[in-house]
Parts: sequence; C-alpha cells; structure tokens
Amino acid sequence: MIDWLLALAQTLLFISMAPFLLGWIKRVKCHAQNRAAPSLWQPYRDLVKLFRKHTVLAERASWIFRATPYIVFGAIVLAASVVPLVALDLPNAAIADVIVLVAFFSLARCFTALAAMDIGTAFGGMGSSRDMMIGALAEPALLMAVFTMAMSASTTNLTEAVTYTLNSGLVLRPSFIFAMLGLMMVAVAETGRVPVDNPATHLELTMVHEAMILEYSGRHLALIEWADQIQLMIYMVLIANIFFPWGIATQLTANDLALSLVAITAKLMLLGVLLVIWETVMAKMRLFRVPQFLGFAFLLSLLGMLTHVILETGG
Amino acid sequence: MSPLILAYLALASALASGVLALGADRYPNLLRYGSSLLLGFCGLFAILAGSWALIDETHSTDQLALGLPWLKWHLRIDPLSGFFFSIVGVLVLAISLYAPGYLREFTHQGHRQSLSVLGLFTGLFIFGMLLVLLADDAFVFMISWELMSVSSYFLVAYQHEHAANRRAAFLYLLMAHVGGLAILLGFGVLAGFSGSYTFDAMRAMELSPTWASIAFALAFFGFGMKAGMVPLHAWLPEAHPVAPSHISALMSGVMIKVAIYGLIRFVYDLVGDIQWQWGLVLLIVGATSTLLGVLYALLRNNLKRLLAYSSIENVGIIFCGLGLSMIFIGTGHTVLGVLGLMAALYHILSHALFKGLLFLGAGAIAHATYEYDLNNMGGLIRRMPQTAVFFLIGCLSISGLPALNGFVSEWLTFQTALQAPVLASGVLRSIIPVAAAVLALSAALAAACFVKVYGVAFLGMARSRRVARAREVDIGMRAGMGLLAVLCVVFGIFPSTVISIIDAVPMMLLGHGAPSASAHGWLWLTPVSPKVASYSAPLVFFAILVIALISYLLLRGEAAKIRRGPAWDCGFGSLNSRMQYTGTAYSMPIQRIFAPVWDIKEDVEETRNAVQPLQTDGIRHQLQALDKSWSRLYEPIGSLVLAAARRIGRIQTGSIHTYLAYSFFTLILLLWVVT
Amino acid sequence: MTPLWLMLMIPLSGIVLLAFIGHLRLAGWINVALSACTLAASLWLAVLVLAGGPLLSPSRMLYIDAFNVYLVALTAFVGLTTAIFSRPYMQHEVETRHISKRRMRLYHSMYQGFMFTMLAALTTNNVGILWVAMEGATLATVLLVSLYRTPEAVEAAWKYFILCGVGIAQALFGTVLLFFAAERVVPVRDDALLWNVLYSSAAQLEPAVLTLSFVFLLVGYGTKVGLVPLHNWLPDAHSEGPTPMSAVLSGLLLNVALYALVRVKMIVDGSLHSNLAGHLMMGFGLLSFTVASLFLHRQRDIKRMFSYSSIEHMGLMTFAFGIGGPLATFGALLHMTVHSLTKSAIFITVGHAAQIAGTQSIEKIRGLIHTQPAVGWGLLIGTVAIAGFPPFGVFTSEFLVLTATMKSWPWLTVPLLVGLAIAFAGLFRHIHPMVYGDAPEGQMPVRANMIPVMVQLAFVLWLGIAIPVFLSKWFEQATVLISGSSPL
Amino acid sequence: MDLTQLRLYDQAILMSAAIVLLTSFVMLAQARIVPLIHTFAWQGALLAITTALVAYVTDHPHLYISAGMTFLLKAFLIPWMLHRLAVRLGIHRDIEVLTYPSMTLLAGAGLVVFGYYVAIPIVQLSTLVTRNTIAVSIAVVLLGMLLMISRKKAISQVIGFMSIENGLFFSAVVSTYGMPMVVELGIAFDVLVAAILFGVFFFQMRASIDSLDVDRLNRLREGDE
Repeated sequence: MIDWLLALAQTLLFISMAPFLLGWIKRVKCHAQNRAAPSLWQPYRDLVKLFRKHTVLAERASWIFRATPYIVFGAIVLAASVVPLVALDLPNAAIADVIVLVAFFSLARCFTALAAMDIGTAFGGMGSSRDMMIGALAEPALLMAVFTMAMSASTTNLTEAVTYTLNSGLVLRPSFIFAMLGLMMVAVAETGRVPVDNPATHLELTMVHEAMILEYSGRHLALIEWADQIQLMIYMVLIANIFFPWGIATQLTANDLALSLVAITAKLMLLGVLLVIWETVMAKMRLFRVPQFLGFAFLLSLLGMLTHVILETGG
Repeated sequence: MSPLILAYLALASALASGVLALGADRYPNLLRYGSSLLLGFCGLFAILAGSWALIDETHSTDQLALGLPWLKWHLRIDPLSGFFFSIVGVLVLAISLYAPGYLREFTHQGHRQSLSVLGLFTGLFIFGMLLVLLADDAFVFMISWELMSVSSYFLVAYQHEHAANRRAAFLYLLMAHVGGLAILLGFGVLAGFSGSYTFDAMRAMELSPTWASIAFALAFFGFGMKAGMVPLHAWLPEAHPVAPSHISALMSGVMIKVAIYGLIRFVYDLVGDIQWQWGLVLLIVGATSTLLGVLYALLRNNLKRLLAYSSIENVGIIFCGLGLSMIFIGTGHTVLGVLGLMAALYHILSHALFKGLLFLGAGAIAHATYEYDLNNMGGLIRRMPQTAVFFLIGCLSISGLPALNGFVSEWLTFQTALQAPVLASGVLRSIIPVAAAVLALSAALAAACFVKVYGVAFLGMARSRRVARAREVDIGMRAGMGLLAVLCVVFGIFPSTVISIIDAVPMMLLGHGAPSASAHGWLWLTPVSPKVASYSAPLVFFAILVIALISYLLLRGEAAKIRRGPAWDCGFGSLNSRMQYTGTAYSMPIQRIFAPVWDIKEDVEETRNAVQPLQTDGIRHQLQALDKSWSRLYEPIGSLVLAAARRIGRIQTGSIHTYLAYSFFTLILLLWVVT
Repeated sequence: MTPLWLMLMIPLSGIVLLAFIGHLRLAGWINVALSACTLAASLWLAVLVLAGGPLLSPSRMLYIDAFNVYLVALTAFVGLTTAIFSRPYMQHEVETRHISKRRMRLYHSMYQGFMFTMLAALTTNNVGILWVAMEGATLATVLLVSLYRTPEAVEAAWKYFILCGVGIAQALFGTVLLFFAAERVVPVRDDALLWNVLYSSAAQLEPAVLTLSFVFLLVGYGTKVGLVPLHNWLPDAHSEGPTPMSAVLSGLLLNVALYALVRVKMIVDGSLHSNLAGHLMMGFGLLSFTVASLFLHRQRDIKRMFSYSSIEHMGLMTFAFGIGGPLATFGALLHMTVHSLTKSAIFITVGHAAQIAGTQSIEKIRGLIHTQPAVGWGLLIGTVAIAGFPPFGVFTSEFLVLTATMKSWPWLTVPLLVGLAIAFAGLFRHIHPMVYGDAPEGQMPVRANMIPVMVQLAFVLWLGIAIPVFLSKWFEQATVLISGSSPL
Repeated sequence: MDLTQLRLYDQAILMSAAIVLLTSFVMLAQARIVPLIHTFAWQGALLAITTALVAYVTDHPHLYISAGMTFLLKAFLIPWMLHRLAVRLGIHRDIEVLTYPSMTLLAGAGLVVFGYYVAIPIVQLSTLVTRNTIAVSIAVVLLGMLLMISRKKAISQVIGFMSIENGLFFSAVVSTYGMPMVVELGIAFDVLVAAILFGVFFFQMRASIDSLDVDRLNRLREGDE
C-alpha cells in the first residue's frame, strides 16, 4: 500500500516538476542568446492564468475537440507515472512497459491530430498531417532505440532495465551510445523542438504542433501545454535514468530518495543545458528535410541494435 | 451431444438462409428478415460450437456418407477450428443484425440485381467458410474452399454494371483458382506420401525435409494468395470493396482469416516438423506486406479500397507473428513459438473485429450518403453521432492504440520479436529486430492513415451536399456495428482472460500452452515473465479514465464557463469546406517521402486568365498512385500467355493441306519412333 | 438381349421413319419420343448388366460390360436431352434461317442415324464393325454440319469429312494389322476380330505388329477424339453445324472415339509388356490439353471456344487413361460422364444465347443475365462447372486425375495445373462480358427450354457431392476391367 | 526368297502388285482430271485382278466375292460417278498446276522405302506367298495421302482418298487374305456412301464458293488475319 502511495507521490512530483524544467530551459536559452530571461516560475504562472481564463470553443467543435485535452493529459500523466524518476521497484512500473509508454505518446498524438481536424481549418489539417508524418517516422526510431536497451537488458520493463544498468556498473556499450543519440534526436522531434519544429513560432507555414492547437483556449490549452511539458520531461528522464541511472534510489529510505532527487534534478538541468546549446546552434529545417533527420535517428538506433547483436553478444 | 452438432446447426441455418432467399425476388422481406434471422442463428450456433470446442479442449470427429465412394467426408472440430469458428460466428451475427437495414436500398424499385442471388450466395459463402473450418480431409477441404471462393466471386460480381467490378471479379476468381490449385497440389504432396487424403493420415506420416518444404511452399503460395500477401495481393483491393459492404466485411474480416487458418492447419498440424527457414520466409513476406499494405492504403481515397489495403497490412502483421513463432519452434524454443502463435491468433481475432466494424461503418456511410470517396465526406460526426463513435473505436484499435484490442496483439508481436537474443544464429538475431522496426513503422503509418480517414470523413465540414444531408442509420445497422465495437473494447481490456482461453489452440498444436501469459491473474498480461515485460490493460484503461475525469472535475469551477464563437483560424476570415485539407493533401508528405513505392501519375492543369496571363483562374490537379505489382507482376504474365496463344494460333492455318500434312507426319513420326 | 436389340432397332427404324416425315413439329416430337424409348431400353439394359454382369449376344456380335454399358446409358440420355432441346431450337432456326423441309427431314433422320452409329459402336463386339460404325458416324453427321450451306459450313463439313475420313482410314489399317496378328493365334479365322476373343488371347499376339497397329489406330481414332495436332476438323465442325449437332458431337462422338481407343489399348497392353501405348496416349493427351487451353484465349466465336474446351478435356481424359492405374482410370471414366453432361448442357445454353443475340460472335453477345436470366445463369454456372470448380463433378474427376498424376508422375502435375489455370482464364475472360454488364439494343429473349440444362447440371452437381452407389459400382467394375485393380 | 522358285501365279500376283504401285505414282504425276480418274479405275481393276489371283492361288473362295465387289465399286462405279460429276461440273478439261512435281515423285519414292521399312516386322511373321506385297500396300496408302496433300482440286483429293481405301483393301487381301465378310461388306458400304456424299459436296461447294478449289476453303482459321 505504502509503495503505491509513493508511486502516486512520484507521479505528482513528476508532473509538478515539468513546468519548472521548461522554465529552466527557457531561462538558460535566454541567457545563451543574451536576452532578458523570465523567472523560473513563468510556466507555472502561464498555466494558472490559462486555467483561470474562460474557454472559447468554435461553433463546429464536436465532443472530440472537447475530450481531447483530458485524454491527452491522462495518457501523458500515466506515461509519466511509469517512468522511474527517483525510486525503483515501485509497483506501478509494471502497469506499462516501455512499448506501452511509446503507445501512450502515439495515443496522445492521434487525439491531438483528430482534434486539430475537428474544426475544419486549413491550419489544423496541415498541422495534423505534418505531425502524423513526423510521428510515423519518429516512432520506429524510438522503438529501435528502446529495443536495443531492452535486448541487452532482456526486458522492456523500465525499472528492470535501469536496475540492469545499475548492476552491470559502468560498461562502455557502443550500442547504448548509438541508442542514446537516436533517442535524443527522436526526443527533439517528438517534443517539437528546433530544428524539427519551433515551439515559439506562430508563423503559420512553419507551424506543426502549434498549428494543431491553434483553436484551443483556456483550460483546454493549459492541459495540452502542461502535457507537452510533461512529455518533454519524460524524454529527458528516460535519457537520464536509463543511460546514467547512478544516484537513483534502490531502497525506499528517506536519504536515498533525497539523494536521488538531487541527482535527477542535476541530471535534468544538465540535459536542459545541452538541449539549449543544441537549439541555439541549430536552425529550424524545412519540413521535407525532417525525414532525413529522423531517418538518421532511425539509422543510429538500428546501428545500436546491430552493434549489440554483433559486438556485444558475439553471435 | 457435442460441439459438432451445434456446428451442423450453424451450417444448416447458413444453407437454409441461402435457400430461403431464393424467393426474395418476389418477397424482398424474405431476404431482409427471414434470411438475416437464419444468419443470426447461424452466427449464434457457430459461436457456441466454437467456444465450446475451444473451452472443452477436446475434438470431436464425424464422417458423412458423401464424396468419393472410398473417401467419405471427414469432419472434425477442435480448438483451432473452434477458435476460427467463433470468429466467423461473431461476424455473421453482426451482419445478421446489420443486413436488414443495409439491404433496404437493394429492395427499392429500379434496382436491377436479383436479391435471390445476393441471399443465396451469401448463405453459400458462409456455409463454405464454416465447412472449410470443419474439413478433416483434403477433399472436403478443397470442395468447401472453392465453394467459398466461387460464391464470394458471385457476390463480388453482384453489382456488375460497372466494368471495373467485372474486371475485379474476373481477377478474383482467376487468382482464387490458381491459389486453389496450388493448395490442391500441396495436399497432393502430403497425400502422395501418406497414401490417403484424410488429415489423420497426414498427421501420422513423416516427410523428408525437401518434400516438406515443397509442400509448405505450395500451401504458402495458395493460402498467402487468398490472404492477400504482397506481391500476390493485387486482386484483393479490387475485389473486396466492390461487393456489398456487409459482404466486404465478411471477406476482409473472415475469409482472409480462413486462409490463415488453412496455413496454420497445414503447417502446424499436418506437415509435421516445422523448419525455421519457413518462418524466415513468412517473416520477410509479412513485414513487406505490412509496410506496402499500409503505404498503399494511405494514398487511397476510396474508403472501402483503403480498408481493403489495410487488410493486407494486418495480414502482414499476422504473418510476422506466425513467422516468428515458426522460427522459434524450428530452433527448438517451443515456448516462445507459442508466444508468437498467440500473438498471431490474437491479431486474427482483433483484425476480424475492427476490420468488420470499419467495413460495416463504410457501408453505413454509403447507405446514408451514397459516397465512398473520402474527399466528398466530412462532418459526419454531427450527422451520424453513434456511427461516428463506433467508427472511432474501430480506427483507434486498428491504429494499435493502448487499451484497445489492436494494441494487445501488436504488443505481443513486439514482445516475441524481442526474444530474438535467445537464438543462436546472429543473422536471425539481426533480421528479427529490423522486421520489428518495420512493424513499428507500419503501425505508426497505420495510425496516420486512420487519423486521416476519421478526420476527413467524420470531422470538419461536409464537402458535398449529400453528405451534409446524411441521416443516422437505423437501429439494426447500429446494433451490428455496436456489437463489434463493444467487443473491440472488451478484448482490449481483458487480454489475459482471452489468452487463457485461446491457450487451448497452441496446447493442441504444440502440446504446450503459454502459461506465464496469464499466470498473474486477469489484471496482468505477462507473456514471458513479469520481470521481462508486463502490461495491465484494465489498469491503463481505468487510469487514463480516472486522470481525465479528475482533471475534468477539478477544472469545472465557476471560472470555467465555455463560450461558443467562430473559429479563430489565425484571424483569416470566413471558413468554407473547400479550405479543409483533403485526404490527398493529408497523405501528401508521406507520398513524397516514400515516392518510389507507387507508380505515380500526377498532372496539374492551370487555366490562365485570358486577360492577364499571369493570373490563374483555376488549377486542376490529378493524382494517380498505382499499385506497382500490376506493372511488375501481373501484366507481364498476362502478356506472356497471350503471346504464347498467338504463336500457337499460327498452327491452325485453315488450309486443309496443312492439316492433312499434320496427320501424315504424325503418322510417319510415330511409325519411325516405334520401329 | 431384348433391350439390346430394342435399343439398336429403335434408332435404326427412326432413320427410315423420319426420312419420310416432312411435318416439322411432328418430326421433332417423334425424334424426342424415339430418343426417349432408346433411353428407356438402354436403362433396362443397364439394370440387366448391373445385375447379371457382362452380356454376350448369341451371335457374339454384341458385347456389353460395365465399361460400355454406362456409356450407352449416357449416350442415350444426352441424346434425349439434346432432342428435347433441338425441337424448339430447330423450329426457331427454320424460321430465321429458312431451312428447307428436305433438309429438316435429313436432319431428323440423320440425328437418329448418328445415335444408331454411336450405340452400335459402343455395343459391338467386333473391332471391324466398331470401325464401320465410327466411319458411319462421320457419314451421318457430315451433311448436318453443312446444313446451313454457308461457305463456312461447307468448308467445315469438307474438312471434317476429309480429315476424319483419312484418319479413320488409318484406323482401318490398324484394324487390319490387328486382324493379321490375331488370325495367326485364334483358331477360328472369323473370330479374330471379336473383341472378347482378342482380349482373352492378347498375351499371344505379336508385340511388334500390335505396336504398329496401335500407332495406326491411335492416329485414326485420335483424329476423332480431337487430339492435337489431328484436331483441326473439330472446332470448325462444332462451330458451323447446328447447335444440337455440336452438343452431341462434343458430348458423345468424342467419348465413343476415346472408348474405341481405350478398347484397343486394353488389347495392346495385354500383348505388349511395356506401357508404350499408355505413354503415347499421355503424350498426346498432355499436348492437346495445353495447346487447347492456349487456343481458348484467342476465340471470337462462342461455339468454337467451347469446342476447344472439349479438346482440352478430351486431352485430359486421354492423359488419364494413358497413366492407367485404378485412380486415374476411375477419374477418367468419371470425367467422361461429367464432361459430356456439362458440355452438352453448355452447348444447349450457348445455342440459346446465340439465338438471343442473333450471332455467335463473342464480341456481340453481352449482358445475357439482364436479357434472359435463365440463359445467362445457365451459361455462367455451366462454365463454372466445366472450369472444374467444386462442388461440381468435374472437380472431383480432375482431383482424382491430379492425385494419380501426383502419385506416379509428380512433375507432370505442374503442366497440368498451369494448363488448368490458363484454360480457366481463357474461358472466363470471354464468358464474363457475355454474361454480365448491360445488354445491347435488340437483344431479345427467346423461347428456351432450360430444363435439360438444369437436369444435366444437377446431375453433375450430384456427382460432385456424392457419387451414387450404382454409378460408383459401374465405374468400379469398369476400372477393374481396364486397369485390373479397384481404387476402393 | 527367290522369284524364280515361285509359281507363275505367284509371280503374277507380285507383278500386278508392282503395277498397282506404279498406278499410284502415275496418279501422283497426273495433272489432268479425266486421265486421273481413269488411272484410278485401272488401279481398282488391278486390285480386283490381284484379289482374284490370290483367291485362286490360295483357294479362298470368299475372296472372289470381294474381288467382284472391288471391281464393281472401285473399277467401275466410283470412277463412273466421278467422271459424270466432272463432266456435269464442267471441270473435266481442267489441268491442275502441280507444285514441284519432281519433288513429289521423289518423296513418293522415299515413302515406298519407308513403307518397306515399316513392313519388315510384319513380313518376318508372315508365311503367306503375298507377304512381300504388304510393303507395297503400305506404300499405296502413304502415296494416297501424299496425293491428297499435294493436290488443290477437291476431286483429286477424293481420288487420293479412294486410293488410300484401295491400299487398305490391298493390304487386307495380301496380309490376311481378306477381312471377315461382314467387315468387308461394312467397309464397302461405307466407301459407297462416302463416294455419294463426295458428289453431294461438290455441288454444295460450287454453290457456296463457286469453285472446287480447296485452297479457297480457308475462312476458318486461328492465325492473325
């Protein structure tokens, strides 16, 4: 019972940390591009503001349009709950393994894409078409990366995988490096960051994700934004904890948990900085160069898989 | 009293419904109600018989005094056939609810086709399918198999005013015939060695690996052709859509499965020792079918044709499952083999349900709007709310989204693929993950495809007047779709329970169940062991529900008034339906990325303004994305035969002297040969 | 003996009787009546044989065993159904094509003549008489082929006459050689052509001579069976003659010719200790089968197309008889039955279709199902049956033949299957547009009696689902007779 | 065996057999219609004579009957009919163009050799005095077919057909001293009917394609137009 509560607590922690992470990234970015930076808490303020606002719906919006934010939020939060953030061996990790995790993302994506077409605006259709295309290409890459990990750990259960890397200590696995790079590129694509998409843009022709949620307002928008922040964080936690699990709590003792909390925060902030650097040096690319980008991600993950088969198990 | 009795009842009522329909030309209601009622009984009996045999884990056999004097009809129902029997039953039940409403338009005056024909061959078609599942010797199997093909051919040719339909029907019958011959030959190989055509004899005997492989190749060709594997698939998307929709549902939903049943029966039950090379073939063909199937589907805008192509994709997934299982069995990992088989079986079940549902949905749309073209639809969610819900469920589960049945089978397939490291051969270990990646790609593309379908057909604004005026279909049709939709959800939420029932099939075929799959109760699905992978569909389903609900309740405060207003759309003024993304536009990015897959014919005609040549008055855009297998495979063979015929034709010159010379020289030649 | 004599006398008297009856309707009815009596007699005979085994007439001129008795019944049956069909059909022809009374007298009289020669050929015990009867069949039908007097008809008749005449002449030479070989071992010289004598003393016959004689007989009777490359008369004669003639030619004449071939093969096999005869027949059979199936693709005339399909099926039967062995023989016998039933039914339907469209050209016949559903469906179902789809009997027999081939010559199944597929495509690519689609202007329904067709197709269906006991007993006895062992 | 040991009658048989063969060649070379018919009649006559001789030598009385029948049919009736037809159809003065006459004759010679080669197994068995003429009979049959193949006129094809019949009859006589009577009668009947039918056909042909040139009969064919 207690560990179920812990699991709940971890999930809550997870979703409450997500805006903070975004705030951190924005702040660092501003510094990097020497602009005046908003406070770390800005994302929270935005959410609260949106929650307070009245919601305006287009006349033609059907129930799908209204249900989507909740479904998306639900799926993403559930996804967040199965990712080991600070502690391992929590029971909820068994609810869904990493493949299901990926499926949660595609569930969210599908509903967003549907909702985008509900009103019948040209932008909605455009965004949804593009997003489904990107998703269709990102998902296999993501799965390949995951499979590499799963094969060497011979499990798709995240906790087990993390434990495996912990126990096997520091081993230099070419497959893991490839897989990690692949995973990072996919993360960039899936969370709609530069160079695939630009979260800050509102230039219609370059929008992908933004175009889909143009018609949302008020709390619906808030939920979707929050879900996106959580998704970004999920990716970063995955990268952090699967490939550098050190510091995560293996026993549920107070100081272990505290330690791992510190550890993960540090790791996330570090990753955030990396992301900022990446986004700063990169330029947004044309839509039809995205497939090449994702193709490369897929190639990396595939290489990871093959090196695993060839070099590490010596078949 | 045994399952076989119920099976006979099912057969009888199928036949009866066909016979009863003979009077339908005079009394249309005989078909709409009488036959449909009988079909309903047929479905019920089939479900009962099937599930009985499945749960009982026994098999009962029987002989009918028909057929050849020395080869009676051997019939038998066992868990395997029981499983498929109940799938057929479910679909038949659904269409029996659906048909009365759907057939109303066929009974209108001025409708030129004979209703008797429709009813008769529907009955025979179902009868044939059920009989195939019962067959226990090659002779009955072939008879019922071809009966199934022929009667479905008549249904495909039913609306034969359009030349395209005639062509499709001809192609279908031809391919069915060729496939049938291949299967016959495959059985011939087995019978040649066992000396008898009964399946028992075939089970008993041992084949040399070479002959076994030959037999497998023939069977794979025949059954694969019927199942629509690439590159022999081209007939399928032609034939399945042109039949009346409830028939399309049966063809795509069940007939394909019957073909796969044949393959499973042949390989797992009759041939004997499975070789892993077969599995590899199946895996590669399956992966190819999956990818090409979904890509072809993506570019179709005729709803039913799109669905037919997606059937090819799903057959590919099933083949992948079977292939993996064969590889594992062939290399001695029976337990994993069971897992793969289970994945395949589960996907067979899921696909039957959601593909049937989607075809019925397409039929409902056509019934309400007379439209098959996506680009004329739109906004149906407001005109046909309930159909929209059912169709959405279908779309979600075919896209393999969690907590629905489509996802379970894909997840199981992935889990099987992930067990590749146990294999000794490095080649297999590296091929299987690639195949898995292809599966992943196809799954994502399928999601894109069906988001397109649903978005274009049901969301947005109506693109044509008839669609704008559509009305919700009658209660029967909704009931038919509803049944399947509910089943999609149920089989999605309680996979462990279902699997523990299906377990009888691998039990019978391989003497080994998948014990760990449902070892941890109905809540947890743990195919190998909880340590390796676990999935709890019920928890996922309810968790998402609960979170969504909580967030909804938390947010419905005073602050949260909802105001309706015009769409913002970045402030661009009034919207109209022609501004929306069409199906073609939606799939354009994919088309550009995977361009080499199709034979693309695109042409754009600009009509310039007469006064100012720089100004364009209108643009006409035509896009044809043709299936490559036509230009690569079918047309060459056709022209080859014709060329041969032309050459042969020359020997008949019309001159009697030549003819006399023929007989003269034949005589001389023979005399010379024999002396 | 009485039924036997009756059966032969009825058509014989029919020849004379009908030659003097100018009244068209009356003649038609009498024709039907005579055929019915013949059928009755033949059934009576069949029962006798089934009960009492082989019959040998006192003069030893006639011999009935399980092999020919069912062919006799079949011949009489198809004769009757075709007569029923020919009555309204020929009336329509007379009205539309202005055939003179004289010619119609000839037609009816020769119809009976043909039946007589067929039955004589089947029942005779004398190989020489068998030859005479076969030649007689040609003479009886050749004038009917040219009944319409169109250039094509005359040409077809001439080719039929000359080619079959020459062919049959070679068969006579074969018979002479047979006699030559036999008279040296048979005590009584005049018995040396009696089939049962030859069969019993086959072992002592000189192999070398019998080989020669079989070659001549094969080429001779093979011409009548329509084996490629001796088949050239067949499509012409079938397509240009009146449809009832095509029906009986395809349904009966070919069978009887094959029957003759098998009879002599039985003797030759007894003498030769190799399977030379079998191999020759297999070769010719396979060749005819494949070539004919290719020809199907290029047809423009519907009757011509179905005559090629007859060649194809005769090829299959010859091949099967060539394989020998109980399974193949059983299959071949069954195939003989179902083929003549189906094919004559098809020709009847085709006749109606041609009258509906007023032409035999495939391009001009369209949308029959709309113009006259009965005919359209008849044609479609018939084609499905002849293409070898279950549950029709043709499938059963082809199944057996394929099985036998699989057992003894596995690699020959490949050309067989390819041939079947090609033939199927050839048939359906033409049938489809004729049956389906919209009917063109001016296509009028005609007075068609589809009952014979229904009955025959029903028989074929029955044979496909279950072979009735008495029939399977016939087949079995015949199989034992021909191949020496039983498939059961 | 040596000719000189044979009795005169046997020598006569062989002699007439040789002449029968010669007539076949003459027919092969004969381009005029009427002489062709006459040659055919002569062949029939010789056949009858040979049969009679055989009957006398081997003392088979029933052969006299067939000899008589042959004479009646082949030497008298059929030639007469053909002649009348030729006159009535006005083709009795026609001259046929023979394509490669010399080639045809050479081929004929080849056929004789082939016939001999084929006949060897039969000859070895036979003990009859006439056994060596079997080869001749086969040759006559083959030559008849050659005639049919090489000629364009319907009437000459008929004559070829009839001479094949002659060859068959000849072979029956010389190899087995004739078939059983009933068969002989049947054959004779068929030949007669055939001859009559041919007559009918000449008129039909003339009526439909107003010519007796069988090359004109080539409407029914499969090759591309």
